[in-house]
Amino acid sequence: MFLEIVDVFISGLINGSVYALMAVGLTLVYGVTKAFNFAYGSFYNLGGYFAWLLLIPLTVVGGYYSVFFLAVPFFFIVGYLLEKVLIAPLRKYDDWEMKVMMLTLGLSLFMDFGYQSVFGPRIKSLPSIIDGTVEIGKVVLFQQDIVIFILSVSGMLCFGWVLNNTRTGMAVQAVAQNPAGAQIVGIPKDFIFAATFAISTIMVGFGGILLCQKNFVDPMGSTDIMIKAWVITAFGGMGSIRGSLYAAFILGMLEAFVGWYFGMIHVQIATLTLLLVTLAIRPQGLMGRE
Amino acid sequence: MKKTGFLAVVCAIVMLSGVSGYSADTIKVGVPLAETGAYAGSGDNYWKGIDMAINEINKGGGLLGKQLEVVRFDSQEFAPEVVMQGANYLCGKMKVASVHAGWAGWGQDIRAYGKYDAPFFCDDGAMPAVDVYKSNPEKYSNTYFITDTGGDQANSMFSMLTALPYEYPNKKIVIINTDDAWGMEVGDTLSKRFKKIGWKVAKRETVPYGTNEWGPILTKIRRINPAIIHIEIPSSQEVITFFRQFIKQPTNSILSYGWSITPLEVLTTLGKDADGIVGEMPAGMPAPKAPNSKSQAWVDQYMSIYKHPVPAGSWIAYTSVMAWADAVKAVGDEYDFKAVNKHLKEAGYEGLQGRIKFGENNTLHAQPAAPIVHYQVQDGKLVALFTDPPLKPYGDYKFQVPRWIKK
Amino acid sequence: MLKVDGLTKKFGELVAVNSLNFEVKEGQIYGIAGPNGAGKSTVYNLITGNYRYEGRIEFDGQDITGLPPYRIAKKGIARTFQVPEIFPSLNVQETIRVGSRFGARGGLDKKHSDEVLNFVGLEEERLQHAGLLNLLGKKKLMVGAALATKPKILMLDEPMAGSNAGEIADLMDLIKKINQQLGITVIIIEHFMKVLTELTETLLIIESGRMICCDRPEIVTSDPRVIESYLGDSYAEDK
Amino acid sequence: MLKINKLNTYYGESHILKDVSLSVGQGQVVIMLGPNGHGKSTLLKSICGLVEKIDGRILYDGQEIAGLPSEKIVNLGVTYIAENRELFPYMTVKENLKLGAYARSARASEKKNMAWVASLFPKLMQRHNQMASTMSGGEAKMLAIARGLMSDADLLCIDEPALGLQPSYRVEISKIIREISKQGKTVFIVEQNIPQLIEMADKIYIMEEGAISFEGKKEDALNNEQLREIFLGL
Amino acid sequence: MSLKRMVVILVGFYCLMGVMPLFFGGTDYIMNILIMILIWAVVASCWDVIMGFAGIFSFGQVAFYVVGAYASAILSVSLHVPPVYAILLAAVITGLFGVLVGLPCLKLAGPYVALVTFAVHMTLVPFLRGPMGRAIGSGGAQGILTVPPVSLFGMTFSSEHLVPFFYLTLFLTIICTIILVLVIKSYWGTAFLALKDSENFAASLGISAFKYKLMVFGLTSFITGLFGALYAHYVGMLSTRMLSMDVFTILMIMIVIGGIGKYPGVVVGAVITVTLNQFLAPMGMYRPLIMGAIVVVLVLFLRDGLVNPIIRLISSRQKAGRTGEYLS
Repeated sequence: MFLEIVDVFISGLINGSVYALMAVGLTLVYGVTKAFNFAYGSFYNLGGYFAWLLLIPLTVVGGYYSVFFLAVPFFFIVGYLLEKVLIAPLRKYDDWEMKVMMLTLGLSLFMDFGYQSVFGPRIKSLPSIIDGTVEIGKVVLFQQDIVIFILSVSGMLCFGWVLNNTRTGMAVQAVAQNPAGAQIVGIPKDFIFAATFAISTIMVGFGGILLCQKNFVDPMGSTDIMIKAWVITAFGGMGSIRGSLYAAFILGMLEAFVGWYFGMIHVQIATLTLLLVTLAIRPQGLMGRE
Repeated sequence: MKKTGFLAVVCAIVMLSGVSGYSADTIKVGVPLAETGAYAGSGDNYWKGIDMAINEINKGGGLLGKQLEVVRFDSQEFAPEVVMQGANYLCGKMKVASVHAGWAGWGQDIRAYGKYDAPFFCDDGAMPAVDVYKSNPEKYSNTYFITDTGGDQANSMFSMLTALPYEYPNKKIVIINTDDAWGMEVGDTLSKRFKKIGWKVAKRETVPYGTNEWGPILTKIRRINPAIIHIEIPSSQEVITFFRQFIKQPTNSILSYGWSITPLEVLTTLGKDADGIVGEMPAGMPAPKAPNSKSQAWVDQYMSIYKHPVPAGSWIAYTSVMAWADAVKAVGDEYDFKAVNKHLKEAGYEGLQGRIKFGENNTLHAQPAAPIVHYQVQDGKLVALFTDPPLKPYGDYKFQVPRWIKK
Repeated sequence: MLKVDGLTKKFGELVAVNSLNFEVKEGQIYGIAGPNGAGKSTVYNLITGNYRYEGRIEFDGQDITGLPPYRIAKKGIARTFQVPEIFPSLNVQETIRVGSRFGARGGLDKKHSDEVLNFVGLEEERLQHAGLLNLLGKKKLMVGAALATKPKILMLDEPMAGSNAGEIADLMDLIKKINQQLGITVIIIEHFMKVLTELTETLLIIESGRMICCDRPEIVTSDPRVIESYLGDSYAEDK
Repeated sequence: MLKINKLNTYYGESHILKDVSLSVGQGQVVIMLGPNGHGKSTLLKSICGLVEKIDGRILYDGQEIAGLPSEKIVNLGVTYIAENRELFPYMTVKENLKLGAYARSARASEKKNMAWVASLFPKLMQRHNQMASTMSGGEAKMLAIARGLMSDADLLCIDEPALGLQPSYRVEISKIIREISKQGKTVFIVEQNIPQLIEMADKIYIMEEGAISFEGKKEDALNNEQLREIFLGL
Repeated sequence: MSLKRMVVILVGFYCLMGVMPLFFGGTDYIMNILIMILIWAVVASCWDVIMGFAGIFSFGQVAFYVVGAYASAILSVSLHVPPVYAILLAAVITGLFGVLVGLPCLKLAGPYVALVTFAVHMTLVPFLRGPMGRAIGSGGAQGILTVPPVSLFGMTFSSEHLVPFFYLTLFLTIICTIILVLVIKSYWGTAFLALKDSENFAASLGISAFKYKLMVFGLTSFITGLFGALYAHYVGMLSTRMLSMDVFTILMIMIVIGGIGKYPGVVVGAVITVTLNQFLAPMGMYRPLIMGAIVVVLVLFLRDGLVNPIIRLISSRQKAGRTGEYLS
């Protein structure tokens, strides 16, 4: 029994790290720019297709190293353009938050079916970064899961450090807390908005690459990802990085234990009920600010 | 503004009525399939068979001297409204002479196409769809189920699993199925049959689509250490991730994948890793060697066009187009639906594996000419072990005890 | 008419209003003054039920403590806002009618609305979009809508802010008219001491949420505590 | 130092500033008086690049800055200190100050300015780890001014520095502004009526309804009965 | 938009719709589209009222629609309530459900309302598919396949008899449209506008934000539920696929085309969207691709939707100054 619980606990940890990886970009963008990106899942898939394209048809030299190396500029440009071309022009309307939601919803439809028409409707699988298992006593772990766990947690910590300890990170926080104030002290607000989008796109792209190599590149999978990320973001508190880190692990554990004890069919409803109850009691989420 | 509203309505009507270019020198064939969404993969399988059949007929001079013209419709994820739109569009507006769907929902399609008289071939394979048919056989007499129901398939799976030349170490089975009609039906039937012969269904788990993290379930499975794990999830992702996570710390269990072995991606992704898994395909084509030279020629042709092995649904979709064409040829008028239906039902069709006949409830029950084929993955390929009915070993192919089972 | 007893409001650690007591008598023009951030507007917001608070407020003999804003409005307490709040998507006449329809007595009274329109001097702009009015117009519109609710008491929040001498005189006339012709009790928050000394009968000075003094204006303005805390040295020198 | 020529500003459809022209000399303290809501703040925001639609010329040190993005203007040495403070609420005093020196031009002298600010606002530095959102109005205002000083600007545009403050703070702010002016900085203040500030003004403007209605020395203003009464609050 | 013009547009629209069966009565395909136009026009109008007029960013419209549909289907299938009563009951249930969802939303600011209501939408999927849904008769993932048709005065209204069903729908549509127009043009509508513009000022004039917001939730979900229920008995089968993003997006496109808060623009939006969706259906995966692109382009370039600029173009002679018809 004890071993079983350890097993489920580890499963929850892995779930949590995966979810953290999914959600952090969305949280960041919302926190700084107050724009809710419904096309988030589609950018996640873009990561998957990006890796697939480089690895399978193009068989790029260096494998995943090259993929990650090339992903940084690629997703930076994609995210930057997304903000500059599609989101920024909407800011002049007073109901721009609504308009952003609508626009990105349309964009996600466009992107998802764009993938289908370009790459076909079938799922694609990526070679795994690392294969094999590690045995610790009676517990067997995937090396792949360990890599994802380490990358996602250290990525989050590193990101948090940058946010709190560098000038640019401070500037990003400043824009999040008070855009007008940021402008006054000479922070280029519009650039920070676009850069935040770009950074979050890099993160979601990396998340896409990492998770798609674990599972699949699924052209229709973006809605699921969006909803997962959305649930975590809303649960943790819109815009709170730390909140979504907690939320990701809480939900990961919840899923693992509910699935183990009550059955997988109850997982989704348990998660969403938790979210609804949280939002009803504390609309700003776990760590969110009013 | 009145003008705007008027203009909008007029535009709408022009758009709607404008597209139906009616020409008498072709025969329209409706193909409503999932082209987008979660079922697009299976839709693609059916389409390949249908397309092959239509090309073959057209190359051979067409049907009654006329070329066949395909009218496709994307039935997406079978939302009732979309299915109904499809029926109205294909039968009502485009006036197609027959409809070839694959998996088209769980009964909505029967009702939608039952309103019209054109023969409607579908592969719902689940009891609720048959129940709709049974509620008014007269009205739905143009419906043809091109595979057996889930329950009968499950019965066949049960027979195969008990007939395997393998001694089970215990009498415990774990059944994992999806939360939809198909999965529930197969799961229920299997657990009933196994209980009857004194087995214990140690765990019955219903999972939603999109389950990719199997840790909690595998934890329980490891404690149970069942003799058989049966998975019934008609979608490739879930079964692949299950296998990957299972194999890292396997139990001494036969992995029975049922229909879940058939999605194309399962084998192309897992390759030789999947060796040892067993599964079935209804109305299937035994492999790697087809039962006769005609079938083998067809399989070769298929592989030369599409560059992959024949997935579930392709062959039977091909055959149903051919069967319909055969009936039309015999009747001499593609729009004499009554006669076409009568011919289809009474005469059946001489297919590649023999004469197929639609039986009770217009269902193509498993029969020697369209058998349920039970496979095992060997060397990364599907190898037929049995055909059913009657359940008999196929060719010289032998069951191999999976490598993860420790003696 | 309006009796405030032990009114206290804390925002986190900040005590915005600190056990404040005062009473406004019927027919009075009552002034409230004090430095910015002293809690004047907060007092208004508490009376109109925008926040929860400690203490007790009595109006017209009824306890109105803790009622939501719209209920308080229906009881006959109307107010204006320091920064003009209007409905940009409605025109002047509609705005006034909203007040009439939802106000104290309930039910739309067109005649009264038109009278109010004349009373505040907006009859010429009646079909104009509220958003296009100038500052003075917006203020008058706020007062008009408030009057249309047929209030017993009207609370004005810095009505003179941003006005020049002519406009101030104009507005002072209007306030006097409201008080004398319509018999409505008026409470007014204002910075311009001159306005307060001329209009009000009683003047309440608060600082940091606490009452410093409350008396007739001429007495208040010569109170050394007031001069020190609020009016500053220059005022005293000037005197 | 600063020369504005025929500046017009719009918010949406409404025309806020109408043909405003003025000049502020090097090292001067210039005060603009006028009632609330008549465009004074808009003028400062226009100078600092915080208003989108402006028309006209703004020359700073002979360089055209009208229409430049705010961060460029800050880099040139013009800083806006907002009336409603615009602090970063969930950052500490110290972090707020550090961000005050975000502009590239201010980074080199960040340490020096920090020391200067610390000497000007000793009380503020005692609580450098306090969150800005928990500060009282007066303290927050001090912090806003301190943050503005961190930008190493030569021209400080201060919007209502003493608005709504208790007399003790007003006196302190007047002192600080005097101190700033002594350091050779140019100060352009928008105010309603603070006698202590008017005392130190080199030049006074009065704005009514978006246009300049008076320009002159403080003596002239003080001698003008009407102005005294309406705007100087005396 | 003035009451007069609004009425002219709507009367014109419904008259046009009313004569349609004369031309297309025999073509099921087009009749089906016309019926769906009517249904969606009302559902989208409700969304426009709650979002555009009341200013509440509710993303729960599809959820209300589905709740109405399932409620009526379950009532008539499991409890054998005659469909006519089932539809009415379902509408009441949905109305109450709307009030229930509305309650926590009243305290929340803009985007958070969208979050809560969308969370309700998402929770419905596993609820209806899962064991709890099956327990109340939702049929799980398979859905409900045997929703009985509406019978009234000895007549059957269903997808088998499209012309009678069309007129039944038209009748209900007109009634609901009248209700919505009355709401928009009465003091209700004014109260919504006032609350949207300045909640503080509105409250100081005696308008209860709580009451009116709750009422708008109740009313719009009642009507939405009514049409959801009608739809259930029309198609005769239900599944949770109704909650897919596709349906949600299509409903949204209607509003984007019609213009938010520009009633009755959304009605024309519904006509265009439903037709376009049908027209593009044979294009397979290019349909959603194009629909998505349309949303992006429209949101980006047309602030008031597609319909209103056209109206303005046509009636450019009339200056867009509103007269005081509210409350008059």
